Amino acid sequence: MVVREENEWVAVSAQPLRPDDLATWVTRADCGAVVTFCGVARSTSSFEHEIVELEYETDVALAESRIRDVVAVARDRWPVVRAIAIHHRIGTVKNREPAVVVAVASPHRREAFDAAQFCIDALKRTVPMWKREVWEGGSAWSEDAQDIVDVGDLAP
Amino acid sequence: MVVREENEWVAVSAQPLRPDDLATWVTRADCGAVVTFCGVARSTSSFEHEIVELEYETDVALAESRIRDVVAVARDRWPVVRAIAIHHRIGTVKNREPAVVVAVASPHRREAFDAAQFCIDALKRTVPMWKREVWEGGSAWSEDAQDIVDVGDLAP
Amino acid sequence: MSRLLLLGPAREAAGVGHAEVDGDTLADVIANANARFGVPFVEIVARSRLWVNGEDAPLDHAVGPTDEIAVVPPVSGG
Amino acid sequence: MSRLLLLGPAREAAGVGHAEVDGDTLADVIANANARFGVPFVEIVARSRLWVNGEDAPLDHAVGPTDEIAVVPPVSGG
Repeated sequence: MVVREENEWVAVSAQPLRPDDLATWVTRADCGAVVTFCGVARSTSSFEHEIVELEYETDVALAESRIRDVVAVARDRWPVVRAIAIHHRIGTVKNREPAVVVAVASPHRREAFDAAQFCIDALKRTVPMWKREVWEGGSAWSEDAQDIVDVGDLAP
Repeated sequence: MVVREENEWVAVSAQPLRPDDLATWVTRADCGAVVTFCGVARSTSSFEHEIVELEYETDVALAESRIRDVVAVARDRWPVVRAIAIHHRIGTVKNREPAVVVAVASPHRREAFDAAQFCIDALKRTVPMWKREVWEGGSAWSEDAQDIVDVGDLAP
Repeated sequence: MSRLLLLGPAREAAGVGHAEVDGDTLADVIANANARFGVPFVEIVARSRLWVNGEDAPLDHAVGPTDEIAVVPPVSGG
Repeated sequence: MSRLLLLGPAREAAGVGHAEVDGDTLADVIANANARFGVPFVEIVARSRLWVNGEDAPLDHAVGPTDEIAVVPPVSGG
Protein backbone atom coordinates (compact mmCIF):
# COMPACT_ATOMS: atom_id res chain seq x y z
CA MET A 1 0.00 0.00 0.00
CA VAL A 2 1.22 3.50 -0.73
CA VAL A 3 -0.11 6.85 0.44
CA ARG A 4 1.40 9.71 -1.48
CA GLU A 5 0.27 13.21 -0.70
CA GLU A 6 1.81 16.56 -1.34
CA ASN A 7 4.27 16.45 1.55
CA GLU A 8 3.97 12.89 2.80
CA TRP A 9 4.80 9.56 1.18
CA VAL A 10 4.17 6.41 3.20
CA ALA A 11 4.55 2.89 1.85
CA VAL A 12 4.55 -0.62 3.32
CA SER A 13 5.40 -3.21 0.69
CA ALA A 14 7.67 -6.08 -0.29
CA GLN A 15 9.54 -3.93 -2.82
CA PRO A 16 13.27 -3.34 -2.22
CA LEU A 17 13.78 0.13 -0.74
CA ARG A 18 15.56 2.87 -2.62
CA PRO A 19 16.71 5.52 -0.11
CA ASP A 20 17.73 8.06 -2.78
CA ASP A 21 14.21 7.99 -4.21
CA LEU A 22 12.82 9.11 -0.85
CA ALA A 23 15.54 11.72 -0.31
CA THR A 24 14.97 13.18 -3.76
CA TRP A 25 11.21 13.14 -3.35
CA VAL A 26 11.20 15.08 -0.04
CA THR A 27 13.58 17.78 -1.30
CA ARG A 28 11.85 21.13 -1.95
CA ALA A 29 13.43 24.23 -3.50
CA ASP A 30 13.78 25.95 -0.12
CA CYS A 31 15.21 22.90 1.72
CA GLY A 32 18.90 23.00 2.61
CA ALA A 33 18.87 19.80 4.66
CA VAL A 34 17.75 16.25 3.98
CA VAL A 35 18.28 13.58 6.64
CA THR A 36 17.79 9.95 5.67
CA PHE A 37 17.72 7.09 8.15
CA CYS A 38 18.04 3.48 6.99
CA GLY A 39 17.26 0.66 9.38
CA VAL A 40 19.37 -2.15 7.96
CA ALA A 41 19.12 -5.93 8.40
CA ARG A 42 22.20 -6.98 10.33
CA SER A 43 23.99 -10.21 11.16
CA THR A 44 24.04 -9.84 14.96
CA SER A 45 21.19 -10.44 17.38
CA SER A 46 20.48 -11.70 20.87
CA PHE A 47 20.57 -15.25 19.51
CA GLU A 48 23.82 -17.18 19.20
CA HIS A 49 23.56 -17.40 15.45
CA GLU A 50 24.76 -15.36 12.53
CA ILE A 51 21.58 -13.88 11.06
CA VAL A 52 21.39 -14.14 7.27
CA GLU A 53 18.06 -12.44 6.66
CA LEU A 54 14.98 -11.03 8.37
CA GLU A 55 11.33 -11.71 7.68
CA TYR A 56 8.97 -8.81 8.39
CA GLU A 57 5.25 -9.37 8.81
CA THR A 58 2.34 -7.01 9.41
CA ASP A 59 -1.16 -6.06 8.39
CA VAL A 60 -0.35 -3.55 5.68
CA ALA A 61 -3.38 -1.30 6.18
CA LEU A 62 -2.90 -1.07 9.94
CA ALA A 63 0.85 -0.49 9.65
CA GLU A 64 0.41 2.18 7.03
CA SER A 65 -2.23 3.95 9.10
CA ARG A 66 0.03 3.97 12.18
CA ILE A 67 3.00 5.28 10.18
CA ARG A 68 0.80 8.11 8.94
CA ASP A 69 -0.02 8.90 12.59
CA VAL A 70 3.73 9.18 13.26
CA VAL A 71 4.16 11.52 10.30
CA ALA A 72 1.24 13.68 11.46
CA VAL A 73 2.76 14.12 14.92
CA ALA A 74 6.17 14.91 13.44
CA ARG A 75 4.67 17.54 11.15
CA ASP A 76 2.85 19.02 14.11
CA ARG A 77 6.00 19.14 16.28
CA TRP A 78 8.27 20.48 13.51
CA PRO A 79 6.02 22.63 11.30
CA VAL A 80 9.07 23.97 9.45
CA VAL A 81 9.74 20.48 8.05
CA ARG A 82 8.61 20.47 4.43
CA ALA A 83 8.15 16.81 3.62
CA ILE A 84 8.50 13.35 5.17
CA ALA A 85 8.71 9.96 3.47
CA ILE A 86 8.67 6.64 5.36
CA HIS A 87 8.81 3.26 3.64
CA HIS A 88 8.85 -0.06 5.47
CA ARG A 89 9.65 -3.25 3.67
CA ILE A 90 7.90 -6.54 4.50
CA GLY A 91 8.81 -10.10 3.62
CA THR A 92 12.44 -11.18 3.30
CA VAL A 93 15.16 -8.58 3.84
CA LYS A 94 18.70 -9.83 3.37
CA ASN A 95 21.68 -8.71 5.40
CA ARG A 96 22.85 -5.14 4.66
CA GLU A 97 19.57 -4.27 2.91
CA PRO A 98 17.39 -1.54 4.40
CA ALA A 99 14.15 -2.69 6.05
CA VAL A 100 12.93 0.84 6.75
CA VAL A 101 13.82 4.25 5.33
CA VAL A 102 12.86 7.63 6.80
CA ALA A 103 13.64 10.80 4.81
CA VAL A 104 12.97 14.32 6.12
CA ALA A 105 13.61 17.63 4.33
CA SER A 106 13.73 21.01 6.02
CA PRO A 107 15.17 24.47 5.34
CA HIS A 108 17.76 23.88 8.10
CA ARG A 109 19.41 20.77 9.42
CA ARG A 110 18.52 20.80 13.11
CA GLU A 111 14.82 20.17 12.51
CA ALA A 112 15.55 17.58 9.83
CA PHE A 113 17.72 15.57 12.25
CA ASP A 114 15.26 15.91 15.12
CA ALA A 115 12.21 14.97 13.07
CA ALA A 116 13.93 12.01 11.42
CA GLN A 117 15.05 10.65 14.77
CA PHE A 118 11.59 11.14 16.22
CA CYS A 119 10.01 9.32 13.27
CA ILE A 120 12.14 6.19 13.56
CA ASP A 121 11.94 6.13 17.36
CA ALA A 122 8.15 6.49 17.19
CA LEU A 123 7.78 3.97 14.36
CA LYS A 124 9.52 1.32 16.42
CA ARG A 125 7.21 1.91 19.39
CA THR A 126 3.88 2.43 17.63
CA VAL A 127 3.69 0.50 14.35
CA PRO A 128 2.48 -3.12 14.25
CA MET A 129 5.43 -4.98 12.70
CA TRP A 130 7.12 -8.25 13.60
CA LYS A 131 10.60 -9.36 12.73
CA ARG A 132 11.71 -12.98 12.42
CA GLU A 133 15.44 -13.58 12.50
CA VAL A 134 16.57 -16.30 10.11
CA TRP A 135 19.86 -18.16 10.44
CA GLU A 136 21.33 -21.22 8.77
CA GLY A 137 18.94 -23.98 9.82
CA GLY A 138 16.50 -22.05 11.99
CA SER A 139 14.54 -18.90 12.79
CA ALA A 140 12.78 -17.15 15.66
CA TRP A 141 10.84 -13.98 16.40
CA SER A 142 13.15 -11.17 17.43
CA GLU A 143 13.58 -10.89 21.19
CA ASP A 144 13.97 -7.17 20.71
CA ALA A 145 10.21 -6.51 20.98
CA GLN A 146 8.30 -3.90 22.98
CA ASP A 147 4.65 -3.38 23.88
CA ILE A 148 3.02 -1.27 21.23
CA VAL A 149 1.89 2.23 22.27
CA ASP A 150 0.00 5.06 20.60
CA VAL A 151 2.11 7.86 19.17
CA GLY A 152 0.12 10.38 21.24
CA ASP A 153 1.32 8.62 24.40
CA LEU A 154 5.03 9.01 23.63
CA ALA A 155 6.90 11.50 25.81
CA PRO A 156 7.34 14.84 24.02
CA MET B 1 40.98 14.18 -4.18
CA VAL B 2 39.75 11.03 -2.54
CA VAL B 3 40.96 9.28 0.59
CA ARG B 4 39.48 5.85 0.95
CA GLU B 5 40.51 3.74 3.90
CA GLU B 6 38.94 0.77 5.53
CA ASN B 7 36.36 2.71 7.52
CA GLU B 8 36.67 6.22 6.14
CA TRP B 9 35.97 7.65 2.71
CA VAL B 10 36.56 11.37 2.19
CA ALA B 11 36.30 13.13 -1.15
CA VAL B 12 36.29 16.73 -2.36
CA SER B 13 35.61 16.95 -6.07
CA ALA B 14 33.43 18.44 -8.79
CA GLN B 15 31.64 15.14 -9.39
CA PRO B 16 27.88 15.01 -8.70
CA LEU B 17 27.24 13.36 -5.34
CA ARG B 18 25.50 10.01 -5.02
CA PRO B 19 24.18 9.65 -1.45
CA ASP B 20 23.25 5.97 -1.85
CA ASP B 21 26.83 5.14 -2.81
CA LEU B 22 28.04 6.53 0.52
CA ALA B 23 25.25 4.87 2.51
CA THR B 24 25.96 1.50 0.90
CA TRP B 25 29.70 1.87 1.35
CA VAL B 26 29.53 2.58 5.10
CA THR B 27 27.16 -0.32 5.83
CA ARG B 28 28.86 -3.25 7.60
CA ALA B 29 27.31 -6.63 8.40
CA ASP B 30 26.77 -5.71 12.07
CA CYS B 31 25.32 -2.25 11.38
CA GLY B 32 21.59 -1.79 11.94
CA ALA B 33 21.58 1.98 11.40
CA VAL B 34 22.79 4.23 8.61
CA VAL B 35 22.18 7.98 8.84
CA THR B 36 22.79 10.09 5.75
CA PHE B 37 22.78 13.88 5.75
CA CYS B 38 22.58 15.83 2.50
CA GLY B 39 23.31 19.55 2.48
CA VAL B 40 21.32 20.70 -0.51
CA ALA B 41 21.60 23.84 -2.65
CA ARG B 42 18.46 25.86 -2.03
CA SER B 43 16.70 28.80 -3.60
CA THR B 44 16.47 31.02 -0.52
CA SER B 45 19.22 33.10 1.07
CA SER B 46 19.79 36.38 2.90
CA PHE B 47 19.82 38.13 -0.47
CA GLU B 48 16.65 39.34 -2.12
CA HIS B 49 17.06 37.04 -5.07
CA GLU B 50 15.96 33.56 -6.00
CA ILE B 51 19.17 31.55 -5.99
CA VAL B 52 19.54 29.25 -9.00
CA GLU B 53 22.86 27.63 -8.19
CA LEU B 54 25.82 27.74 -5.85
CA GLU B 55 29.52 27.86 -6.66
CA TYR B 56 31.80 26.18 -4.12
CA GLU B 57 35.50 26.94 -4.00
CA THR B 58 38.36 25.60 -1.87
CA ASP B 59 41.88 24.28 -1.86
CA VAL B 60 41.13 20.59 -2.27
CA ALA B 61 44.11 19.27 -0.30
CA LEU B 62 43.46 21.55 2.67
CA ALA B 63 39.70 20.86 2.67
CA GLU B 64 40.20 17.12 2.47
CA SER B 65 42.73 17.19 5.30
CA ARG B 66 40.34 19.17 7.53
CA ILE B 67 37.43 16.82 6.75
CA ARG B 68 39.64 13.91 7.78
CA ASP B 69 40.29 15.72 11.07
CA VAL B 70 36.50 15.89 11.60
CA VAL B 71 36.16 12.17 10.90
CA ALA B 72 39.00 11.36 13.30
CA VAL B 73 37.31 13.27 16.13
CA ALA B 74 33.95 11.65 15.39
CA ARG B 75 35.51 8.19 15.46
CA ASP B 76 37.17 9.04 18.74
CA ARG B 77 33.92 10.32 20.31
CA TRP B 78 31.76 7.45 19.01
CA PRO B 79 34.07 4.42 18.85
CA VAL B 80 31.09 2.14 18.18
CA VAL B 81 30.53 3.85 14.81
CA ARG B 82 31.83 1.48 12.14
CA ALA B 83 32.39 3.72 9.13
CA ILE B 84 32.02 7.34 8.03
CA ALA B 85 31.96 8.79 4.51
CA ILE B 86 31.96 12.52 3.76
CA HIS B 87 31.97 13.95 0.24
CA HIS B 88 31.89 17.66 -0.57
CA ARG B 89 31.24 18.88 -4.05
CA ILE B 90 33.00 21.94 -5.50
CA GLY B 91 32.19 24.03 -8.55
CA THR B 92 28.60 24.55 -9.65
CA VAL B 93 25.80 22.90 -7.66
CA LYS B 94 22.33 23.49 -9.01
CA ASN B 95 19.21 23.93 -6.86
CA ARG B 96 18.04 20.73 -5.14
CA GLU B 97 21.36 18.97 -5.74
CA PRO B 98 23.45 17.94 -2.71
CA ALA B 99 26.62 19.94 -2.08
CA VAL B 100 27.75 17.75 0.81
CA VAL B 101 26.86 14.24 1.93
CA VAL B 102 27.70 12.66 5.31
CA ALA B 103 26.96 8.95 5.86
CA VAL B 104 27.50 7.16 9.18
CA ALA B 105 26.89 3.48 9.97
CA SER B 106 26.64 2.03 13.45
CA PRO B 107 25.18 -1.04 15.14
CA HIS B 108 22.46 1.17 16.70
CA ARG B 109 20.80 4.36 15.59
CA ARG B 110 21.54 6.79 18.43
CA GLU B 111 25.27 6.91 17.74
CA ALA B 112 24.71 7.09 13.99
CA PHE B 113 22.47 10.17 14.39
CA ASP B 114 24.79 11.84 16.90
CA ALA B 115 27.95 11.25 14.88
CA ALA B 116 26.35 12.36 11.60
CA GLN B 117 25.09 15.57 13.18
CA PHE B 118 28.48 16.23 14.76
CA CYS B 119 30.23 15.69 11.41
CA ILE B 120 28.13 18.19 9.48
CA ASP B 121 28.17 20.75 12.32
CA ALA B 122 31.95 20.42 12.61
CA LEU B 123 32.50 20.47 8.85
CA LYS B 124 30.72 23.81 8.56
CA ARG B 125 32.88 25.35 11.29
CA THR B 126 36.27 23.85 10.45
CA VAL B 127 36.65 23.15 6.72
CA PRO B 128 37.92 25.84 4.32
CA MET B 129 35.09 26.17 1.82
CA TRP B 130 33.42 29.20 0.25
CA LYS B 131 30.00 29.42 -1.28
CA ARG B 132 28.97 31.92 -3.94
CA GLU B 133 25.24 32.36 -4.43
CA VAL B 134 24.26 32.82 -8.08
CA TRP B 135 21.00 34.39 -9.19
CA GLU B 136 19.67 35.57 -12.52
CA GLY B 137 22.04 38.41 -13.42
CA GLY B 138 24.35 38.39 -10.41
CA SER B 139 26.22 36.57 -7.66
CA ALA B 140 27.82 37.17 -4.27
CA TRP B 141 29.68 35.32 -1.55
CA SER B 142 27.29 33.82 0.96
CA GLU B 143 26.68 36.08 3.96
CA ASP B 144 26.24 32.96 6.03
CA ALA B 145 29.98 32.69 6.82
CA GLN B 146 31.77 32.08 10.11
CA ASP B 147 35.36 32.34 11.31
CA ILE B 148 37.06 29.01 10.76
CA VAL B 149 38.07 27.08 13.89
CA ASP B 150 39.98 23.87 14.57
CA VAL B 151 37.88 20.79 15.24
CA GLY B 152 39.75 20.29 18.53
CA ASP B 153 38.44 23.67 19.71
CA LEU B 154 34.75 22.81 19.23
CA ALA B 155 32.76 22.36 22.42
CA PRO B 156 32.35 18.66 23.26
CA MET C 1 -19.38 -12.81 15.87
CA SER C 2 -16.43 -10.60 14.96
CA ARG C 3 -13.51 -10.74 12.60
CA LEU C 4 -10.25 -11.47 14.43
CA LEU C 5 -6.95 -10.28 12.95
CA LEU C 6 -3.99 -12.25 14.27
CA LEU C 7 -0.59 -10.65 13.82
CA GLY C 8 3.01 -11.87 14.03
CA PRO C 9 3.53 -14.37 16.85
CA ALA C 10 -0.27 -14.47 17.46
CA ARG C 11 -0.81 -15.46 13.83
CA GLU C 12 1.85 -18.15 14.15
CA ALA C 13 0.43 -19.56 17.40
CA ALA C 14 -3.12 -19.66 16.00
CA GLY C 15 -2.02 -21.05 12.65
CA VAL C 16 -4.26 -18.51 10.87
CA GLY C 17 -4.12 -14.79 10.24
CA HIS C 18 -7.87 -14.25 10.29
CA ALA C 19 -10.77 -15.96 12.03
CA GLU C 20 -14.48 -15.39 12.62
CA VAL C 21 -15.11 -15.76 16.36
CA ASP C 22 -18.37 -15.61 18.34
CA GLY C 23 -18.96 -13.15 21.15
CA ASP C 24 -20.84 -9.93 21.99
CA THR C 25 -17.96 -8.24 23.80
CA LEU C 26 -14.21 -8.08 23.27
CA ALA C 27 -13.79 -10.33 26.35
CA ASP C 28 -16.15 -12.97 24.92
CA VAL C 29 -14.42 -13.04 21.56
CA ILE C 30 -10.99 -13.39 23.13
CA ALA C 31 -12.19 -16.13 25.52
CA ASN C 32 -13.61 -18.06 22.56
CA ALA C 33 -10.41 -17.56 20.55
CA ASN C 34 -8.34 -18.79 23.51
CA ALA C 35 -10.51 -21.89 23.71
CA ARG C 36 -10.20 -22.52 20.00
CA PHE C 37 -6.44 -21.97 19.58
CA GLY C 38 -5.01 -23.32 22.86
CA VAL C 39 -2.03 -22.67 25.07
CA PRO C 40 0.69 -21.02 23.02
CA PHE C 41 -1.95 -18.61 21.70
CA VAL C 42 -3.32 -17.87 25.20
CA GLU C 43 0.16 -16.96 26.42
CA ILE C 44 0.69 -14.58 23.52
CA VAL C 45 -2.71 -12.93 24.02
CA ALA C 46 -1.77 -12.31 27.66
CA ARG C 47 1.10 -10.04 26.58
CA SER C 48 -0.65 -8.48 23.59
CA ARG C 49 -2.65 -5.31 23.10
CA LEU C 50 -6.21 -5.74 21.84
CA TRP C 51 -7.52 -3.28 19.28
CA VAL C 52 -11.05 -2.84 17.96
CA ASN C 53 -10.95 -1.21 14.53
CA GLY C 54 -7.38 -0.09 15.04
CA GLU C 55 -7.83 1.43 18.51
CA ASP C 56 -7.36 0.28 22.09
CA ALA C 57 -10.64 -0.89 23.63
CA PRO C 58 -11.69 -2.11 27.10
CA LEU C 59 -12.60 -5.78 27.53
CA ASP C 60 -16.30 -4.96 28.00
CA HIS C 61 -16.40 -3.17 24.64
CA ALA C 62 -19.39 -4.40 22.61
CA VAL C 63 -18.43 -5.90 19.26
CA GLY C 64 -20.39 -7.06 16.23
CA PRO C 65 -19.92 -8.48 12.75
CA THR C 66 -18.55 -5.24 11.28
CA ASP C 67 -15.81 -4.89 13.91
CA GLU C 68 -12.24 -6.03 13.41
CA ILE C 69 -10.42 -7.14 16.54
CA ALA C 70 -6.63 -7.22 16.30
CA VAL C 71 -4.33 -9.15 18.65
CA VAL C 72 -1.13 -7.07 18.69
CA PRO C 73 1.88 -8.73 20.39
CA PRO C 74 4.98 -6.69 21.31
CA VAL C 75 6.40 -5.17 18.13
CA SER C 76 9.85 -5.25 16.55
CA GLY C 77 9.69 -3.14 13.42
CA GLY C 78 12.40 -1.06 11.81
CA MET D 1 59.89 34.55 0.11
CA SER D 2 56.94 32.25 0.76
CA ARG D 3 54.15 30.76 -1.24
CA LEU D 4 50.81 32.48 -0.50
CA LEU D 5 47.54 30.53 -0.95
CA LEU D 6 44.55 32.86 -1.38
CA LEU D 7 41.16 31.29 -0.83
CA GLY D 8 37.57 32.28 -1.61
CA PRO D 9 36.97 36.02 -1.15
CA ALA D 10 40.74 36.55 -0.60
CA ARG D 11 41.46 34.92 -3.96
CA GLU D 12 38.85 37.13 -5.58
CA ALA D 13 40.15 40.34 -4.00
CA ALA D 14 43.75 39.56 -4.97
CA GLY D 15 42.81 38.40 -8.45
CA VAL D 16 45.08 35.35 -8.04
CA GLY D 17 44.90 32.12 -6.08
CA HIS D 18 48.65 31.81 -5.51
CA ALA D 19 51.50 34.28 -5.21
CA GLU D 20 55.17 34.30 -4.23
CA VAL D 21 55.66 37.05 -1.64
CA ASP D 22 58.84 38.29 0.10
CA GLY D 23 59.26 38.30 3.87
CA ASP D 24 61.04 36.43 6.66
CA THR D 25 58.06 36.30 9.01
CA LEU D 26 54.33 35.79 8.57
CA ALA D 27 53.82 39.49 9.40
CA ASP D 28 56.28 40.57 6.69
CA VAL D 29 54.70 38.37 4.03
CA ILE D 30 51.20 39.64 4.83
CA ALA D 31 52.37 43.28 4.87
CA ASN D 32 53.94 42.83 1.45
CA ALA D 33 50.81 41.07 0.13
CA ASN D 34 48.63 43.90 1.47
CA ALA D 35 50.84 46.43 -0.31
CA ARG D 36 50.71 44.46 -3.54
CA PHE D 37 46.96 43.69 -3.65
CA GLY D 38 45.45 46.86 -2.13
CA VAL D 39 42.35 47.78 -0.18
CA PRO D 40 39.68 45.13 -0.75
CA PHE D 41 42.32 42.48 -0.05
CA VAL D 42 43.53 44.25 3.13
CA GLU D 43 39.99 44.30 4.50
CA ILE D 44 39.54 40.60 3.86
CA VAL D 45 42.88 39.73 5.45
CA ALA D 46 41.78 41.65 8.56
CA ARG D 47 38.93 39.19 9.12
CA SER D 48 40.77 36.05 7.97
CA ARG D 49 42.75 33.39 9.77
CA LEU D 50 46.35 32.96 8.68
CA TRP D 51 47.73 29.44 8.42
CA VAL D 52 51.30 28.29 7.87
CA ASN D 53 51.32 24.80 6.35
CA GLY D 54 47.71 24.22 7.32
CA GLU D 55 47.97 25.38 10.94
CA ASP D 56 47.39 28.60 12.86
CA ALA D 57 50.61 30.53 13.39
CA PRO D 58 51.54 33.76 15.24
CA LEU D 59 52.50 36.82 13.21
CA ASP D 60 56.16 36.56 14.26
CA HIS D 61 56.37 32.99 12.90
CA ALA D 62 59.48 32.65 10.71
CA VAL D 63 58.69 31.54 7.15
CA GLY D 64 60.79 30.47 4.21
CA PRO D 65 60.50 29.26 0.62
CA THR D 66 59.15 25.83 1.58
CA ASP D 67 56.28 27.25 3.67
CA GLU D 68 52.76 27.73 2.41
CA ILE D 69 50.82 30.60 3.95
CA ALA D 70 47.03 30.43 3.55
CA VAL D 71 44.66 33.38 3.96
CA VAL D 72 41.43 31.81 5.21
CA PRO D 73 38.37 34.12 5.27
CA PRO D 74 35.19 33.13 7.17
CA VAL D 75 33.88 29.87 5.71
CA SER D 76 30.50 28.84 4.33
CA GLY D 77 30.75 25.17 3.37
CA GLY D 78 28.10 22.52 3.40
